Amino acid sequence: MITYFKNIWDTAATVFEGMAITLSYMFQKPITVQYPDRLKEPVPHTLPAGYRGRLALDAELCTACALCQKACPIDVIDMKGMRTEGKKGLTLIYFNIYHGKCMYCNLCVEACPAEDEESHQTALYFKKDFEGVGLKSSDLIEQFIPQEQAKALFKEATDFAEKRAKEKKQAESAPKPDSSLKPEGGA
Amino acid sequence: MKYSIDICEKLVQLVSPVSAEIIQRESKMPIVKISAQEVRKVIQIAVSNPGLKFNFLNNISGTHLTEISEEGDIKSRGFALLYVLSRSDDFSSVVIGVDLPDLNPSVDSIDDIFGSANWFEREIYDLLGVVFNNSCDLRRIMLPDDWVGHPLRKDFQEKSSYNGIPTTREDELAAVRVDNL
Amino acid sequence: MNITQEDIRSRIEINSISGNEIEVNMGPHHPSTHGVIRFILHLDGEIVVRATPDVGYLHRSIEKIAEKLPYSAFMPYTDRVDYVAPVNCNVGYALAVETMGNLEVPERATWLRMLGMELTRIASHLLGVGALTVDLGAYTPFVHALREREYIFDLMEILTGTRMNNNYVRLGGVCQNVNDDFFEKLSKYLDHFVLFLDEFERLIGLNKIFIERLKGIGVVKAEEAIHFSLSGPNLRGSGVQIDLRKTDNYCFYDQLAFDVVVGKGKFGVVGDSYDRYDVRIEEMKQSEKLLRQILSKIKEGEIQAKIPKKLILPEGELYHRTEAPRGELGFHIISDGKSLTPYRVKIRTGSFTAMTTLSDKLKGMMVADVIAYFASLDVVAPEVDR
Amino acid sequence: MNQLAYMIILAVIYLGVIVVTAGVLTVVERRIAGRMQSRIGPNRVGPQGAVQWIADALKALQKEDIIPDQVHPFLFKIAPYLVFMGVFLTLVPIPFGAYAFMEDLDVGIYYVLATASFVVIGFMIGGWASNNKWSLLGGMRSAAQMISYEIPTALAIVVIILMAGSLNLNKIVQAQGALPHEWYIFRNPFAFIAFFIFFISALAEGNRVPFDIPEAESELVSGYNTEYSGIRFLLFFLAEWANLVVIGALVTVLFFGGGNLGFEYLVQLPLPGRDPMKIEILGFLWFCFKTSIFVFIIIWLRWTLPRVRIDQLMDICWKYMVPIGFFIVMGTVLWVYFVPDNSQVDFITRIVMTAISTWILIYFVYRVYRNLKITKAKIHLNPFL
Repeated sequence: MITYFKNIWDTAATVFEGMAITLSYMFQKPITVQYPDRLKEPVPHTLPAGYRGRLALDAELCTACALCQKACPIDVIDMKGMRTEGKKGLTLIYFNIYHGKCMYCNLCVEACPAEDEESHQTALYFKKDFEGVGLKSSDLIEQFIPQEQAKALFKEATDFAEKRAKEKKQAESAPKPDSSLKPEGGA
Repeated sequence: MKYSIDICEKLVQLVSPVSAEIIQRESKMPIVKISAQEVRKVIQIAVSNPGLKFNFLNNISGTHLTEISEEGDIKSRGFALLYVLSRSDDFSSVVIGVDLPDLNPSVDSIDDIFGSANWFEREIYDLLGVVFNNSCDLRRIMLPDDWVGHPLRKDFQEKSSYNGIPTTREDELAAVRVDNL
Repeated sequence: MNITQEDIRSRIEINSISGNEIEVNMGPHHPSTHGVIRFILHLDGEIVVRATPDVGYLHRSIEKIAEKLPYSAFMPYTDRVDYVAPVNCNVGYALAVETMGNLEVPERATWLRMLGMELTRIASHLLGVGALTVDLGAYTPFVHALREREYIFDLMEILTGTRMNNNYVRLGGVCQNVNDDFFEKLSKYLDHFVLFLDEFERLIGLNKIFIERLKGIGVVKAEEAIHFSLSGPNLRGSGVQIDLRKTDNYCFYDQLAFDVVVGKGKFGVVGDSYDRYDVRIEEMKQSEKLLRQILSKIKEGEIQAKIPKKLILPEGELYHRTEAPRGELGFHIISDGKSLTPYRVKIRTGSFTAMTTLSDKLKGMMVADVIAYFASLDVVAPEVDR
Repeated sequence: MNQLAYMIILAVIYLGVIVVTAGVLTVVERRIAGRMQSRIGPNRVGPQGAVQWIADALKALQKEDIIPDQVHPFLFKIAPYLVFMGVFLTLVPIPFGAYAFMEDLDVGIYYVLATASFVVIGFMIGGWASNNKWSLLGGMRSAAQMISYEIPTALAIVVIILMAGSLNLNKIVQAQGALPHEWYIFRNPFAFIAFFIFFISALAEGNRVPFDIPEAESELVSGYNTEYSGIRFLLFFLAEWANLVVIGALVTVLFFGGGNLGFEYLVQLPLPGRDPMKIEILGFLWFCFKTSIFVFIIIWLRWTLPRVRIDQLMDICWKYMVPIGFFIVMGTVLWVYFVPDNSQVDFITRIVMTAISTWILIYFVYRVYRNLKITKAKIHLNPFL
């Protein structure tokens, strides 16, 4: 019999307490923010330093070493560096990132060796753009070297490669006459 | 970690008629290797023997053992099962390893000793194709029932489509790559 | 007295009930299966006569992918093994590889890892407890729990760089350092969190209807819990005092003082659904204490040890286990000593074994209890299917 | 003939008013729910979200009205109308000021109880006809729940009839005074308990949490209205919110002396062929204020409590509500017999009951303030965000 009234009393007391708590929330400021237009400060300012927003490339800094392409587990980065005329080392022909597949795991940014002196920002870095939206699915593939420039560079690089291949072939096909000359030159 | 070599020694003595030898002695996880027929008996002893009392089944994991044959392709040479048991008081553990032959590997099921063994065994059956004799309910757990083949085998060839659904996505990046323009 | 589940089950045994059952599909698109899990229920009116869980809808074959990726490239996949507690899975995998290849980890990196783990444990328990209340119909406590989780995500954003799937741990350390104002923000949040927990208890934890809905539902006694190899809060809810942070003391857990919380049968029997809920609430309090001690002990220092670019682990295999929010998370790694990629990685998760109890425990329950019991186990679909 | 015309015009006006109030109530509920969950709720469509409900209604109207096959065509279509009719009919005898607008029925209370059972038929038909196992379960549950909760409602109403001496709602309102101690709730301790019995069982009739088992989202997906879409689902939806108004109105009329201000500011509308329609302006506003308090309490309960299981629901009804119901009926019989109206003892009990209730209210406000203090929250009183 006691538990009968105890149940009633418990229910009443706990419901009473629960309702007091929910009513107290009516007098507090809601924490949600009216996102697109009624903001105190634009969202990128509130993001912390290491925020992984959207991959971006500083094309001048990049040395086309393809370490990022190897580091990415799911082949999001597609780039190519080739030898071109009059430039030591590799020049960047094209650099495409498929943002639709990127999982923001930060492995590529850590693999990138090229670093800007004063801003300590690597060539490949994460922007503070947290929306990461595109209108069409083709928007999701970002080409950091524009298509035409990439094509021109590619043609130039392939010509240079053929030219060097022809020179090397000449060097092997007629080695004897050259070597006789070389000893005098070499002394 | 709570593996120790003397627990393995104690288990080997208590199971003495059964031939059990300890491999990977000096590494962090010594394994008691037994043959496929005595799995049930050894685990029964490990659980019930007052000196051992390993009554908590942590994990059963299966692996497909292969070797590279002369002409370089993968030749399977069998399967390996690994039972990890621990005591429910101080949670120290012992690891029992079993090697199974390559053709229709099978071992006795222990789902009446441990309640959770059935799901571990079903997963190994589903993904590796190891048959567990007189198991209470052995059917595929992850894959649809009409799936052919066992994916976790090293020589598993993935078909291009399953019931008309292509299993590979065309590479969007290739369309934009400069080389093939 | 009202009918207990036992005598309903006895009546089912002598199948006086069965015969006019309806077969109902609960899932895979069901509002309270926490992800994509399906139950084929045979109901007789409200009472479940037979329940067969059907999983595999979220099977991404993580273990097959692991055989193709080098050790460090597999780390982002461990985030997705249990996407509610990513840092715990990262650390589990990293510790397994590090103990196998005996790579040493600088001290500050281990402290940062433990900080990330305990913060994610609170966030994961908040979701587990919140989802339990919303499955019983109380929508407001769920939203409050998620609000607290948002605060934790803001902290994780500063610590790791992203809110979820943070891929924070690297083999031999962590990926980015953190400065001191993060620690002030964290301690300020912890003061607020303690007040929130007390209010959450008063709002829903002690609510009579909530207690009635969970008291004595799905009782898992201690031997049954061991028989079904439950782990984590589910095991401790049944009264078994096992916490891998105490028994295996990986990282620096032996330097910290915290006690293992065990179900005490406060309102019903030891091991019922209310106990599992209560253990999760207490564990959040323990994690909060742990975080305060970590804050006091963390010192400046290196955060990433030098590890070889082309890491090849010595031949052999190892099963390493850590305490994830949903139970024992075990990584069984086999390496053949020659190739850059592991030969085989088997992941043992807490939810996988929690699912094994269902087909036995659901018999004789009412539909509403099926939801309450399943939510109290805090099973998450990605962990079951991997 | 023109009396029928007047009836139809009055009915159309009534329908419009009820649909608008039900619509506005959906927005009010979502705003209150938002603030209780520390978020904002709809405030974009129209000033502070006032026109949100029209947007929802238009969205629902232009949605395709799917009728799944193998569904019983006639019953499937008729179910929502039955439910809406059940809710809408109960408003006829209710005095929205001191006098009922529509019809001054002498059997007011029994009429209300009778029409409330239409809703039960509607839910069951809806559940069974939509050929879906989940909705069948939802329909069965709603049948069990609503039929068994009509008995405690009836018992609580018997207590009021004993005190008022008449079934006519107008007379009940006029029998209570304007000041709180003259209301029926404080008339005697049994009536105080009768209020709680009536309020809880009315919640169960209206399928509101903690008794919203028929369309329990987390268990039965959405109970009886799973297969409905478009205008049909809208009718179920409106019936639920109109039911809020009905419960609020009934509670204020029976227990809190709805619309009775002690003085009358009467406007007579001559109606051919029947006595003129009496509209009490101030009384109407006072009635609406009290009803809105109870509607707020019902909404507030929904966002605080979890759901009860079906067998606990039956336990509450048959083991707690019905026995207590019989006890308070017996108590009121003895009370009314031994304690004549406005005698010395009667006056003292009323004052004591009012004092106790106000003390409980003050203690409640203190609890709210204490919770704000404990969680160190910033007070923010401006409701418009």
